[in-house]
Amino acid sequence: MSKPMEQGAGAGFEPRIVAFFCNWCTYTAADLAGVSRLKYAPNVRVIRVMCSGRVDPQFVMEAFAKGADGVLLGGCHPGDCHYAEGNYKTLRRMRMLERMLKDMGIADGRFRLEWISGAEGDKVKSVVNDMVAKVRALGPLDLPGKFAEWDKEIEELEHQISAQPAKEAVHAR
Amino acid sequence: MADNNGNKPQPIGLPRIGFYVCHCGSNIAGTIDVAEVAQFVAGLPGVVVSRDYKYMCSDPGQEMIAQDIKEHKLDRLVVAACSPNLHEETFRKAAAKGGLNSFLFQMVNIREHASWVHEDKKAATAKAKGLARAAVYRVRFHKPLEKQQVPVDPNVLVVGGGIAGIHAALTLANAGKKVTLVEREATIGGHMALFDKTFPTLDCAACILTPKMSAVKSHPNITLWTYSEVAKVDGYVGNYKVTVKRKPRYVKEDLCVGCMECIDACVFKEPKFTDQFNQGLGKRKPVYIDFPQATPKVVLIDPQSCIQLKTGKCKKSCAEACDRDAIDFTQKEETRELQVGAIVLATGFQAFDAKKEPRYGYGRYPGVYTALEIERLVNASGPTSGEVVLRDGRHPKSVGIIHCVGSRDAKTNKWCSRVCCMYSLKLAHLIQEHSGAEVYNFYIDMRAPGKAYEEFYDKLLSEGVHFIRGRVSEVTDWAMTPEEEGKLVLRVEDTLAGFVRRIPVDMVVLATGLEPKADAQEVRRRFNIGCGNEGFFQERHPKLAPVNTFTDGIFIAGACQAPRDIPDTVAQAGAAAAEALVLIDAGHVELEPNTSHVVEEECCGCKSCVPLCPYGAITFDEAKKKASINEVLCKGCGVCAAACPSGSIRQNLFEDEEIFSEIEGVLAK
Amino acid sequence: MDKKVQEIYDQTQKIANQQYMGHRRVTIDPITRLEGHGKIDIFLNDQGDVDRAYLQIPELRGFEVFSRGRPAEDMPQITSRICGVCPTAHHMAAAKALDDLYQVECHPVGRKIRELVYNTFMLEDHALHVYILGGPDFIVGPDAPKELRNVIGVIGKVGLDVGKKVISTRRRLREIINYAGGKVIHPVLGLPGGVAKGIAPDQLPQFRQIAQEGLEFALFTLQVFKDIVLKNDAYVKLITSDAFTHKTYYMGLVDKDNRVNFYDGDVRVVTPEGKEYAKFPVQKYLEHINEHVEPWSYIKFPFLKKVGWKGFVEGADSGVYAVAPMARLNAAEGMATPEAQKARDEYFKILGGRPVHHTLANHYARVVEMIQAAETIVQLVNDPEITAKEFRTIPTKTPKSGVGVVEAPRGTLIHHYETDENGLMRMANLIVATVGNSARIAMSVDKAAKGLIKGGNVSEGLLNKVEMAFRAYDPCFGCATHTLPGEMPLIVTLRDLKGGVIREIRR
Amino acid sequence: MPDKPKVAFYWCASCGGCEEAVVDLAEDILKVVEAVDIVLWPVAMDFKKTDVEARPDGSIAVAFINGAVRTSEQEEWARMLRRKAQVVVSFGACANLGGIPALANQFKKEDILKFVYEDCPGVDNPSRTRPQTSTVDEGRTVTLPEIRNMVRSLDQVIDVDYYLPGCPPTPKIIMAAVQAILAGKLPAKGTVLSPDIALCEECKRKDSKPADLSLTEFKRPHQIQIDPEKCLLAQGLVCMGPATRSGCEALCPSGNMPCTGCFGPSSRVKDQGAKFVSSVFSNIAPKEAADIDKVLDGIPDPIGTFYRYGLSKCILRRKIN
Repeated sequence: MSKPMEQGAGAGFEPRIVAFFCNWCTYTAADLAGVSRLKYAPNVRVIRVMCSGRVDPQFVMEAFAKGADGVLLGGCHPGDCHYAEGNYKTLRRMRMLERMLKDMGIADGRFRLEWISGAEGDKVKSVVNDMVAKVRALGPLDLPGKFAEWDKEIEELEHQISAQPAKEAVHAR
Repeated sequence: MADNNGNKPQPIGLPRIGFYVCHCGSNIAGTIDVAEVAQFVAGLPGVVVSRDYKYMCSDPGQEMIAQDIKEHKLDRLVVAACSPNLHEETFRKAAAKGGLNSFLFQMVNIREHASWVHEDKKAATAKAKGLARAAVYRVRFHKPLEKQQVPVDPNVLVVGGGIAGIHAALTLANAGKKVTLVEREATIGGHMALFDKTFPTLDCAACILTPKMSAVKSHPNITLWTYSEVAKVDGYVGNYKVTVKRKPRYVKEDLCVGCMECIDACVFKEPKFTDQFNQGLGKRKPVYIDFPQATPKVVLIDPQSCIQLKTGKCKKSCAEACDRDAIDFTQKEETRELQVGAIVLATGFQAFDAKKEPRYGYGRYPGVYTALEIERLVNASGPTSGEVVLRDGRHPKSVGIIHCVGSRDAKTNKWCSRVCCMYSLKLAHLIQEHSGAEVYNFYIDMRAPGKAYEEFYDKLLSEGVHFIRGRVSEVTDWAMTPEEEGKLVLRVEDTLAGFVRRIPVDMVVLATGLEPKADAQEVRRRFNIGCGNEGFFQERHPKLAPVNTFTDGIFIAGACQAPRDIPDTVAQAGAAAAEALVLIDAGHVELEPNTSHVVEEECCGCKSCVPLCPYGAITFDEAKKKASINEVLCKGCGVCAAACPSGSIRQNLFEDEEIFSEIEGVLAK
Repeated sequence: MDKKVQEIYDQTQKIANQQYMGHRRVTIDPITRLEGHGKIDIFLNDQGDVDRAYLQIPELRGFEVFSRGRPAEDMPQITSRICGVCPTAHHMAAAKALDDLYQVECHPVGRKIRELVYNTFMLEDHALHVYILGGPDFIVGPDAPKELRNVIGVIGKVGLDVGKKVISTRRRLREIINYAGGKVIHPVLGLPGGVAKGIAPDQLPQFRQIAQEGLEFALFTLQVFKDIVLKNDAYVKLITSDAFTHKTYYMGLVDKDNRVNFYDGDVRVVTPEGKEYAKFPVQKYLEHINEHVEPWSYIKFPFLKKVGWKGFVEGADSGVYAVAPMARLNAAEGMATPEAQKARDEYFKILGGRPVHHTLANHYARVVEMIQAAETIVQLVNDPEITAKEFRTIPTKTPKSGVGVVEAPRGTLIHHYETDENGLMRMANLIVATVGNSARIAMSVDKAAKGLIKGGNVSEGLLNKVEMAFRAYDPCFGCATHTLPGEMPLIVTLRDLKGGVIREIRR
Repeated sequence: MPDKPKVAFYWCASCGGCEEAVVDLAEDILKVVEAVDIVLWPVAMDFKKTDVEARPDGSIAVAFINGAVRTSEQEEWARMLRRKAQVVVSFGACANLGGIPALANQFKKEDILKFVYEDCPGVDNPSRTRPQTSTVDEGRTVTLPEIRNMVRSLDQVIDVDYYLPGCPPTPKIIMAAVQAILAGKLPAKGTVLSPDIALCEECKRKDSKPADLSLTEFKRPHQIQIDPEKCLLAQGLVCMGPATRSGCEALCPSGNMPCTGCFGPSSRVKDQGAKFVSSVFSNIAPKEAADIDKVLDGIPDPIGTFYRYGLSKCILRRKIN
């Protein structure tokens, strides 16, 4: 499929990033980052799940559809999963999801999967900062805006319909 | 117009939500405008009460919540404060106190995840609002849940019969618990049974170990299964089902009294088979016993060397010699099953394989020994009855002990094995004592932390043992001077003297380090616990939960968790036993209700979920042709809920609606 | 209303009004009793006679384009969605294109199963048209009230028992497709080298019975047609009337003996005089067929490349050609089965010899073809080999380009695919049956309108007769518009050359 | 027959298969005709738009509308029928999910026009003529409808009461729906009128699926001889059954080919493709990214495979381009 085309960076654009963090590693790492008073970009909103394996590709798509410019998924390193192998299941699904997002024109870098152990508070910081910078460069995704724009073509008709008797409206375009 | 919702039911009516944002002194309020957050949330649908308070987790804070729940008939609770990993339980209790089900509550982390990591007040406040809104959207979907209680089986399994296992088993048994001790080898005792003396007190290892060994054997509450291995572990905290394989000894354990008549009677007049117990320094017969105080004191027959077992053509003089008919060539491996509530893993360590350091010539020069070999050589009950002789029969005049072999080395094992310095000192002392040889210690730096350890080091210094600071670069038999002829030369840079030296000796001792057992990974999988990067078993918390694992009801003790000496091992074994007792005496365990369940009428029986569960919690009911989840086995990861292709599995506290509404909440503008 | 909305509103209001003024017209809306959508635009001169009638197809679904990047083996299932009435035709053309793409010979048993399914489809689809779509025009009558000009009316005319027989036979026939294809609408059997599913021996007795009924049904239909249509001079006159006659080239698939074949063979073209003009394997279709584009229709107008596009005119100098039953019978020297051969001879006798140029003769030709399809089914279900365990050859060669052809009920259907070495679609070109007829249909409509509408006098019956002009082709605009989803009614505008409206009729 | 409930059938961007499906009610269609008064059915009856427009709003009991929505004309028809009918049933995969035509949502309208009228082989069009919404030919203005930029499901254009799934819906579920509606036994608005459970429930191969399936590669149907008994997923074929609503009685598997998902997801799933991915790929064997990718390569067209009928209803709605 053809390369995704998106608008470039908007001035003063602050990316909105939704993160799904597993309770045992990445969420704990984010806690550690806090305890260590590390400073990082405020653009990320963390949603806590017990295991990255709970994250369904639907969640990622829904986050984009509801206005996220990027989605970050954090889990335990391979082999360290608190639930033995949940993170492998995540990896497998998300490899396919990445291909699908590409085919739907969502640029690489808007979705990101990272292994961050409970001890890697500094990695939370560097990953978040790096992702925010990259997504800022990509510019807004703004799917809710796009949906509205796409649906203008049928809304316009809506106005005419409400404005004219049905019989005549049949011929209007 | 439909938003991909199909006919999904929407929550009926608006909930009555109470929202509380904590200042945490200035920890939160210093960066986040909590009043603004409270005001913002007050405007969200369903929010009846919205307050900010200095310390929500304080008693008055909790009291306020309980009060509001009663007064304002709140049916949902959201608290924005620190990490749920800290105070989730606190506020669940507060909810319960107010008469609200603890799980109709959601916590928002605005300290660790916001105020502590951001400087821009506006941005941090905006983030806090978003997170709070997400919780408010989400909590309306929460359902009342109960923690389930499951009874705990009072019996305990201890795996590994080294000093750690022995001590844990005895502690538990003395507390009146039925204990099964499973040991892989023919006798318990582990590494400690190989030692002659122990540092720093130099008291006789056997003298302190063997009484405990026989105590195990004779204890009414302990079932001892040696020559056995755990094959499988099913179940969950408080209710483990363990399968144990018992290897055939070809000797009836209950009949044998260890008189050893059979050994004398064996058709092999002389011992001619390598004796593993003595590190291969001695020989044994096909029918043998590891050492005189072996526990149980029962002989066994090695099928690899026994003529009868190999060919079936032997006159079986051993059997004739046994007046109790204990010998039984027809024995087969047996499988036994156990029900236990808790498990203590004390599977120990293995010594570093000195062959992996070829530069020291182990296996190439007969004069090079490992520390464990020396332990046997200096041992009164060892192959030489404590006489220090070289493999060629000569008595060493000089001995070099190389420290840190397979420790503190980027090429092999990075970690310090913690005991080598001390046991090297001990061996230096014993060798000198037994042989009067000159003893050289080659060390990187001397590590003597522990009660009376430094003093022991001083003692050795005063005994005239030589200490050379430097890592030996190689051991060679290439003589450069006449006096080096026929000797092993250690090349080393003396970092104190600051020049390279060549030390010729007759005997080289390699202070091999401690490393995880070769099968540590298999074992940890069998027991569903973790291993750290270096391969030792992973404790739940390095400081606060050193003997717990991430799997409830499974505890670790001794060198399987990290290299440690006997005193620490025994202390840890006691701790593990105590933790097991806590679990058992509580009588039941409470399980977090974030488990998953299959909605039967929605399940098509595609089995997609069954292989996903690492705990075997998901089974396929062949009669109903539906999957079902044992919520007690379920650990609540939610992988199956995410993977059910028809959305027929729900995870409590993480249902799709809850997460979707959380997504909407963090993103709403 | 906020300002922005108000703006959009005013603007669209303006456009709407303009367009409304420019568009006021008499409409027949929508065209009924055919698959898909068509539109006719008729301009009258000052005398109120027809100056020009345009046939327009306002759809385009883009199958060729959105097939790109899809695995080629999905094409039989994707392209069958071009048309739910003749999915089997597209499915089969696609399967054959895949054989060619993967350079694999279809397994002989697989081929027999395909032919069984295909002929069954031909039979029941023709039956659908005869009794439900086109048939009512004749069986009930073109001037009958519209409440009755449908299958219900047909049942009223031929009797409920016959009606039920028609319905049940068609259902039973479709059971064969259902069995072999999984689904009767959008079947799934087609794969390169054969079919996905074999036929279990225990099915044969039932199939044999259905086949027998099918044959009797086809012969019965011929009788009905004779009794109701041929015995009615008014109808025969209508059929042979000049309003429904064009002398064009004719195209159809023929076997090695130049007999009609629906599933396979070479493409044969005959001149308006009935002489062989060309005979070629479908892979060479681009040497013979080009497509012309008009700005006033989404449909393209194929023509014989070597003769050239001369506009919407008939005769040997115009590249316009026809496909579908009448064309097939014209393009072949005979039928492949005995009963069908008999019926064919009678057909040409009654209509004055080969080639027949009367558009409405398609209905008759269709009945003749039903008989060949039925007889072929009987042969196949009595061939024991059809239940063999092996029925597909796994392709081994690297795919590149493939062309497949079948005779759809509505004419010659060509699928042309190109893929990468992994078998992913790079290019698809589809020349579907109805499109093959588009130029001739346009002419028929123009001519019918001119012949029927005089002095601006337009009756409901007349307009239906105009519809008949292209219903006769059984045009499937579902197929014709395989390129954008869209629907458009048949619209007849009666106005003078200056665009002033003479009369507005809405049906 | 004034007291009979009035029923309308209409098609938007469809192939006519849904009409065929109604015709395939065969003998039952007579029952339907007896019970109701069909006031619109273009494929088989001569009632025209004006006939319908003449009726008062809400005077039609049920309108069954099939086909995706792509042109203004279809939007007009859909809205008109919405006004006239008390109940609107979205009929078939195209109306419910966008259907096969919605695959066009991965492309731009321009891509389509350019190929069809310029680049496609055999096109003889030196002047690069394109069909125009309005053309003047010798003073005669001829017009065509405008094509929208994306393919929509019916409920993305008008409010829908019920859904009949399938490409096409099977006579059995059509009949059940008609009877339920006639009997006034109406379920909750928005209900999809087929069992809310996945296809495996009805599949004869169900028992042959191993409980520990872990795929090491995916096969394409033409590459293997397909076992007629064994679970198709277990044979490495992408079978959408587990993520697809039942009701068709597993027709495609009975034709020895995998389910391609035309009945759409269960009511618990927002996005059929995403959910299927979440399920099947969790279970594949490899653990290393590189090895996983090798397995994924077995499915070269994920969107076309997982959204064969559902691209309009993908959470992302269309390709951004």
